[in-house]
Amino acid sequence: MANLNLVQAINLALSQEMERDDRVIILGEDVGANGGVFRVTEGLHARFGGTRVVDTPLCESGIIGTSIGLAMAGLRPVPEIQFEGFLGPAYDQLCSHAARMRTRTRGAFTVPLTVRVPVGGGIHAPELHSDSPEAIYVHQPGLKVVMPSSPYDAKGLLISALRDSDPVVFFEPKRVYRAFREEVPEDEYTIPLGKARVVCEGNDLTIVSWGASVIQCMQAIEKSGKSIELIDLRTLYPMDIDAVEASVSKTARCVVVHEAPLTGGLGAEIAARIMERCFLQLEAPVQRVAGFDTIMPYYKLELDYMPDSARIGQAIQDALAY
Amino acid sequence: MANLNLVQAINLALSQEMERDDRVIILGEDVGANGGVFRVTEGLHARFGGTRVVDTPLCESGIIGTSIGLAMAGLRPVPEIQFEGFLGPAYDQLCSHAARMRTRTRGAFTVPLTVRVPVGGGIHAPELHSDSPEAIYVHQPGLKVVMPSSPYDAKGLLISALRDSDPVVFFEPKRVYRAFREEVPEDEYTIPLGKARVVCEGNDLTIVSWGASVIQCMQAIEKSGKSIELIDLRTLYPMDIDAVEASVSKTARCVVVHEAPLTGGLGAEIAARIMERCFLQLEAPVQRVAGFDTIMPYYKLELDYMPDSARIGQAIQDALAY
Amino acid sequence: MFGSAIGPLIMPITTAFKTEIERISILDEHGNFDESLGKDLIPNADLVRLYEAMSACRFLDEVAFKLQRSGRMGTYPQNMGQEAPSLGAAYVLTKNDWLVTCYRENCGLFWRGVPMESILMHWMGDERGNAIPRELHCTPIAIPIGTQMLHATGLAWASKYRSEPHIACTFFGDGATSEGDFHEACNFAANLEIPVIFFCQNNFWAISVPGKIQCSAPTLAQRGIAYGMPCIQIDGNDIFAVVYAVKKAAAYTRATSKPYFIEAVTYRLADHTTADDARRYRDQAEVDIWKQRDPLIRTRDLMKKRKLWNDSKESDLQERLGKEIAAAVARAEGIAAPDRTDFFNYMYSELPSDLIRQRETMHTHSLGQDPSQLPAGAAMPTATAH
Amino acid sequence: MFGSAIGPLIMPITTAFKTEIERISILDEHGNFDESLGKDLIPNADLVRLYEAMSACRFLDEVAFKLQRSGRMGTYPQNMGQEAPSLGAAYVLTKNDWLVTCYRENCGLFWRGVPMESILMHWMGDERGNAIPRELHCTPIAIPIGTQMLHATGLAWASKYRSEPHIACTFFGDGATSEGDFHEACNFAANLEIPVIFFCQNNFWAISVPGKIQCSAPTLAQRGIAYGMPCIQIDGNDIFAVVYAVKKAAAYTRATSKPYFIEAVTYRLADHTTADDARRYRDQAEVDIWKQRDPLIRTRDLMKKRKLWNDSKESDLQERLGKEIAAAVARAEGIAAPDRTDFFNYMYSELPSDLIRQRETMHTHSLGQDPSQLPAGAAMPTATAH
Ligand SMILES: Cc1ncc(C[n+]2csc(CCOP(=O)(O)OP(=O)(O)O)c2C)c(N)n1
Ligand SMILES: Cc1ncc(C[n+]2csc(CCOP(=O)(O)OP(=O)(O)O)c2C)c(N)n1
Ligand SMILES: [Mg+2]
Ligand SMILES: [Mg+2]
Repeated sequence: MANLNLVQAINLALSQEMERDDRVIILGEDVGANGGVFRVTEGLHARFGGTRVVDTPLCESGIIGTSIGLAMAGLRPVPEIQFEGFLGPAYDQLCSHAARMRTRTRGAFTVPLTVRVPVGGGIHAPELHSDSPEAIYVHQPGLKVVMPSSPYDAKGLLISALRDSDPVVFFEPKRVYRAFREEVPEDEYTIPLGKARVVCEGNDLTIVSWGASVIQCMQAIEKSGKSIELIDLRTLYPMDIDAVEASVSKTARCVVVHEAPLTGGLGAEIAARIMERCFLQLEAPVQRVAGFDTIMPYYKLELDYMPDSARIGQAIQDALAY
Repeated sequence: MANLNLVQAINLALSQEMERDDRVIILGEDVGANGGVFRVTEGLHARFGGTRVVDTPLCESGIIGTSIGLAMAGLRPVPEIQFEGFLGPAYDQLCSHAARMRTRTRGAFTVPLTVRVPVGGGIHAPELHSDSPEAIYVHQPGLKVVMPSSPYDAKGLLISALRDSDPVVFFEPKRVYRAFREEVPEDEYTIPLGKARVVCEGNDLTIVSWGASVIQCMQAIEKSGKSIELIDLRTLYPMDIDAVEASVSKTARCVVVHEAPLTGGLGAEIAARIMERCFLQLEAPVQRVAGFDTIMPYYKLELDYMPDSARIGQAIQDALAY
Repeated sequence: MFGSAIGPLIMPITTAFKTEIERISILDEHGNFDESLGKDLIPNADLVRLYEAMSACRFLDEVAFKLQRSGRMGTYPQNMGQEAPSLGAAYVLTKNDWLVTCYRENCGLFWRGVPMESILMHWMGDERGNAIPRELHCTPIAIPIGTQMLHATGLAWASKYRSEPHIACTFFGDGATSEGDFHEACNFAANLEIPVIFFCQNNFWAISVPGKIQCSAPTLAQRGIAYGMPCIQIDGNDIFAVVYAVKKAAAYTRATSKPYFIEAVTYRLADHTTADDARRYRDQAEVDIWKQRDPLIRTRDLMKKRKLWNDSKESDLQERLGKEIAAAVARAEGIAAPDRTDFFNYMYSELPSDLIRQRETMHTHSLGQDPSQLPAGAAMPTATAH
Repeated sequence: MFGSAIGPLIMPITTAFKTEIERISILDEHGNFDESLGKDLIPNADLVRLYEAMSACRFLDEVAFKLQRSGRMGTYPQNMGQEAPSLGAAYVLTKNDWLVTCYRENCGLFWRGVPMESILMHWMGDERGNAIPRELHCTPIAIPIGTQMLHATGLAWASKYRSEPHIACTFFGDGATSEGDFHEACNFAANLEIPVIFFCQNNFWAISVPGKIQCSAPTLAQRGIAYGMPCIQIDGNDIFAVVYAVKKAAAYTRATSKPYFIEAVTYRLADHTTADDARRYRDQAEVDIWKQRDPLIRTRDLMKKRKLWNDSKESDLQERLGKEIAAAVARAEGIAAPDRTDFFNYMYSELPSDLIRQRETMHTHSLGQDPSQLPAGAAMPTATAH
C-alpha cells in the first residue's frame, strides 16, 4: 500500500501494465522526457525507453489515427491527448474509425486502445483547458468511457481499460490530480468497467455523479445533514444504471451532478432512464446540477460556472421539498 | 406558389438570399458546376458565378475554418458538408471556434455562418452516409441547430438561418429530399428559429420528433387510431420546450422519436425536461423510440435500425397502457 | 534533418534547400518500351498474369455497374482505368506487407487474395464483405476520404516495433491529399521513421472537383518534399512504371524504415460512382484521350508483340472471367440475409447488458422499457392507465 | 500548375519538378550587416522605434512572469527571444492587413495598437482581454494550436471577395505545422488563390518536443513547396531579415493574390509557459548560445555603431517602460470584476429564453426548475414532500 494521489496512481498502473505486457506503448505530445504536462507519465520514458514511450508530432488526429493502426496490428497503444479541449481534432478518427472497426469488419479487426484525456475545470487554466465533453463520446456507440474520481479507482479502472479489447476514452479529472491522496495497493487489481461505486449510503435521496464533481457532492452531503446515497458512476459507458435504479427505488429522489453543460449532458440520459425505470416510485423530478448552457468561462468566473456544494445543496433541497 | 420537394425548396431559399445579399457565398465540395451531390446547389454556380459558389479542396475542417474567417470578416458563408459522416473532421473548428468566437471576444467578432449538412438514413447509402449526429452539436453551447422535415419549413428556416448572426448547423434529412412535394411560396418568408410546429393536434398523447422521423410518426399516428398531438421541433437548439410542455400538460403522455442512438440522444434531454416541467401531470414515463446504441448498420439492415411506424406504434401503446 | 538549434547562421542569401523530382514512364500508350528500365522488371509469365488480373478487375467492374443499374447493388465506385497502380503494388509487395486502401484498389486486393464477393457484398450494404481474413493484411474499404493513411502509419509502426520487416503501402486519391489526416500521416511516418509507402492515385478529379483545386503545385509528388521524403512521379497506367517505383520504394522503406511518396498519374474512365454523372463537369474529349491511355490496351499490345498473347487467348480469358465472376456474384447474392439483430453482435468484445436488452426487446417493447420492470399489467394492449 | 489531364506523357526518366529555397540573413549575431540587402530597408528613426518596441515587449514579458509567480496571473507564455518576427511583420503591413496570431506575437500586436492590458487580462482569465477593436484587424490569441491559420484564409478571402487590397499574415510555431489544419489552410489558400502570408516561427521546440519530431526535412520552409508556394527561410532574430522577407512576401501576395511561406528561425529563451520547466528537456548550453543571438542585443549594437543609441538612452527607455508597464498592469488588475453571470451575456446575438432563465435562477433554483412551474409550496426549504 502506498499513499498516492491520482497522478501517481495512474502512473503506477501504466508502469505495471507496461511491465506486464509489452504490447502496451504510450504515445503523445510531451509524454517522453517531459513526463507529460501533468507528469502522469513521469519516469516511464527513462524506464521503458523511447520505443515504448514516444513523443509524437503535435497532431491529435494523427495520434489517434496512428493508435488505431497500432491497435489493429495487435498492440495496446495508450495515446495521451494533452487536454480535453484538444480531443476535437481526433473526434473523427475516434468516432468514425476506432468505434466502428470491430462492427465494420465483423470482428476481423479490433481496436484495443485507451486514450487518456485530462478533463474538466477548476484549475485556473486557459481557454479550452477546462471542458467536459464526456457526453459526446458516450453518445458514440462502440466506445467505452471512463472517468475515475479517486486514486484507488483510477488505478483499477485504468488497468481494466488497458486490458479491454475495445477502445476506451479514459478521462482524468484535472481538479483531482493532486487534490488528495489515498491508500492504493502496490499490487495490481482491476475494477470492472461498467460498475458504479456507492460512495456512501443513505435513504432520503440519491446523488449520481462522476469525476471531480464527486468531491463537491460529498461536501454538499455533509452540509445537508440528510441521509443521502452517493453513486459515483466511474464508467459512463456502459453505464451502471442498475445501481442507480436500485438506489432511487429506495430513496425516490435523485440529483445528478456534472460539469458539462446541462443540455444534452449525461444528466439528461440518467434522468430519462430513472423515469423509465422508477416512474412509480419517484417523488420528485430528477434534479440536474450541471454546467450552464454557455461556454465554460475563462478562469475568473469558472467557479461560478461549475457545480459547487451550494448549488448541489439547493438541488437536494428542491428535490426533498418537492 | 410552387409545388416543390425539399431539395428545390432549399435551392430556392439559397438563390433568393444570394440575390438579396451579396455577403452570402456558398462553398464546399462539388457545390459548383456539379450542383452538389444531391443537386441542392444546382444552377447557382451558373447564376451567381464562381466567386460566390466555390468548389473547395476536399477538407471539411478547412471548409469550416475558412468559413469562420469569412464570417468574422462580415460575410455570410454557407458551407456545405457533403454528408453528416464527414462533419467529424470539422467538429473542432465548429465547437472550438465557431461556437466560441462571440463570447471569447465579447462580441468583437461574430460568426454568422450556416453549415448545411445532409443527415440521416434510409436511402441505401454506404457506411457513414446515414448517421444522425445532431445531439453532439446541440450539446455545444454557442451553436444553433436546425432540422426541417418539410419543404415549406426548410425554406423558411433556412432563410432565418442565413440571416441569423450566430453559427447555425442546418441538417437536411436526406430521406425527405425527394420524398414528397408541397406548396412553397415563391416569395421569401421566414420561420423563426426556436419555434416548434404542431403538425396535428390530439389529446391522448404527444409525440415529439424532427427531421425524417416526423413522417414515420405521421404514419404511426394514422395507424394508431388515437388522438395524438405531433410536435415537429424544427429547431433543436434553442429548443421550443414550451411547446412540448404545453402539449404534454394536456395529454400527460409523451413519445419522443429520433434516428440517432438512444443513449445521449436528444430524446433524453426532452424526457428530462418534460419530467422537470410536467412531473405531476405525467401518467406514464416518456417513451423514447430511437436508433439503438449500435453503429448504424450497412443498408441491408438500416430499416431495422431506424424507428419505423411499428416501433413508434409500440411506444404509443406502451405509453397509453402504462 | 530539421536544422539543429545550435548550427551556425550563414549570411546573407544562401541556399537552404534544393531538390528535384523524377518522372518515370516505361511502357507508354504508343507502345514505346524503355529497355534500360524495363528489361528484367516483369518476367513474361508474370506479365500475362498481371494482364489477366487487370482484365478480371475490369470485367467485375462492368458487372458491378450492371448490378447497380438493375437495383441489385447500391452505389458502386468503378475502378475502370485505374487497375495498374494497386496491382503493381500488390505484385511487388509480400503478403505480410499491409495494403491500406481506399475504394479504387480492387485489382490489387484481388491479387492479394480478397474474394471478389467480399467487395460485392460491401457495396451490397453488408458488413460481412469486410470480414477479410487478417492474414491477407488488407484493411477494409475506407469510406471517409483521407483517413486510412494514418492506420497504415500505425500498422507499419507495429511491424517496426516488433522488428518485423513488413511495411505498409497506403493508397489515396488526389482529393484525399487535401485532408489534414493525409498531412498528419505523412508527417508522422517521416519524423518517427515508419516504413510506409504513400501511394497517390492522381486521377485528376475528386468527384467533380478538378485536380488544381486540390493541388495547384506542378506535381502532387512534391507533397512529399514537405516531409523530406523521397518522391517520384510515374505514369500510373503503365504497369512497368508502377512495378519499378514500388520496388524502389519498398527497398528504400524496408532498408531505412522511412516513408516514400509515389504519385501515379492515372484517370478514372467511368463516373465517380454509379451515383455520379461525370458529363456534368468534364469533357468527353478528355475522356477519349485517356481511353487511348488505358493500361490494359498497352499491356495487351506488348504481350502480342512479344507473342505472349493473341485473340483466341483473349476470348478464352473473357469466357473464363465471365464464369468466375458470375459465380462470385452468385455467392455474394446467395449469402443468407443477416439476422435482423445482427448489428448488435459485433459492437463490443462482450455485449453490455443494456445492449442485450435492446436486442432482445427490439421488436416487442419501447426502447427504454425493460419488460421485467414494467408495473403489473402495463404494456399489455388492453391495460388501462394507472 | 497541377498537370492538366490532357498533357503528353514523356519517357522514360524526366524531371517532373525542381526547386530551391533561399535563406536570408542581414544583421547577424556577430554584428555583420549586409549592405546590399539591408541598406534602405529600415530608416534609422524606425530602427530606434523597433528596438524600443522589442524592449517594451521584453519588459512586459518579465513583469508578466513575476505576476504569474506571485499568483496575480495564470499561466503565461513568455515571448522572450521571439520579438522580431511579429514586430517586423506588423511594421511592414498596413493596418488593414490582418494579423492572425498565436501567443508569441505580443510584440507585433503592441505595434499594431493592441493595449498591453488586453494581453494581460487574457492571461488573467478574463475574456475582456480579447475584446480588441475590430479596426485593429487582429484576431484573439489562439489557444488550440494550428487552428487559426484557417481563419486567416477566410479573412483574406473576404478581402479578395470585396476587391480590397488587404492580405492576412498568420503566425504559428514549428509544432503547429504538424496539425492537419495547417495543411488545409496552406492548401486552401494556394489553390483558391487567397492572399495569406504563412509565417512560421521555428523556435526548435514545441513544449518539450524537439523540432525534428515535427519536421525531419532539412527546412520547415519546404512545407510550402507542397502547395507550390514561394518559400523563404530567414534568421528570425534579425529584424532586417524579417522586414525584408515580409516586404517581399506582401508585395507578392498583394500582387498575385497567392500565398507565401516564411520560415523564421528563432528561439524561445524562456520556458514554454510559466507552467513549464525547460530544464527537464533541453540543455542550458543550447540556451546560452541562443542568448548570444538575442534580437535585442544585435539591434542595440547596430544602433550604437550608428550612433543612434547609448547607455543613457537605454536607461531612460527602461525607466519609461517601467512606468508604462506598471500602468498597464494597474489597468489590467484594476478593472472591475466581471459580473458573476457575465458568461451568459455574449452567447448569442439574442439570448434564448432558456438561457435567460438559467442566468436568472442560477443562484436560487436547480437548473431544470423554472420557478413559475413549481407546484405551490415546492422548493421552499420547509415544505414537505407531496
Ligand atoms: C471525409 C470525406 N469527405 C467527403 C467524402 C465524399 N467523397 C467521396 S469520394 C470523394 C472524392 C475523392 O476524390 P479522390 O481522393 O481524388 O479519389 P477518387 O474518387 O478520385 O479516386 C468525395 C468528396 C468522403 N467520402 N469523405
Ligand atoms: C490542438 C492543441 N494541442 C495541444 C496543445 C497544447 N500545447 C500548447 S502549446 C504547444 C506547443 C506548441 O508548439 P509550437 O507550435 O512550436 O509553438 P511554440 O510554443 O514553440 O511557440 C502544445 C502542445 C494545444 N494548445 N492545442
Ligand atoms: Mg481523384
Ligand atoms: Mg515551437
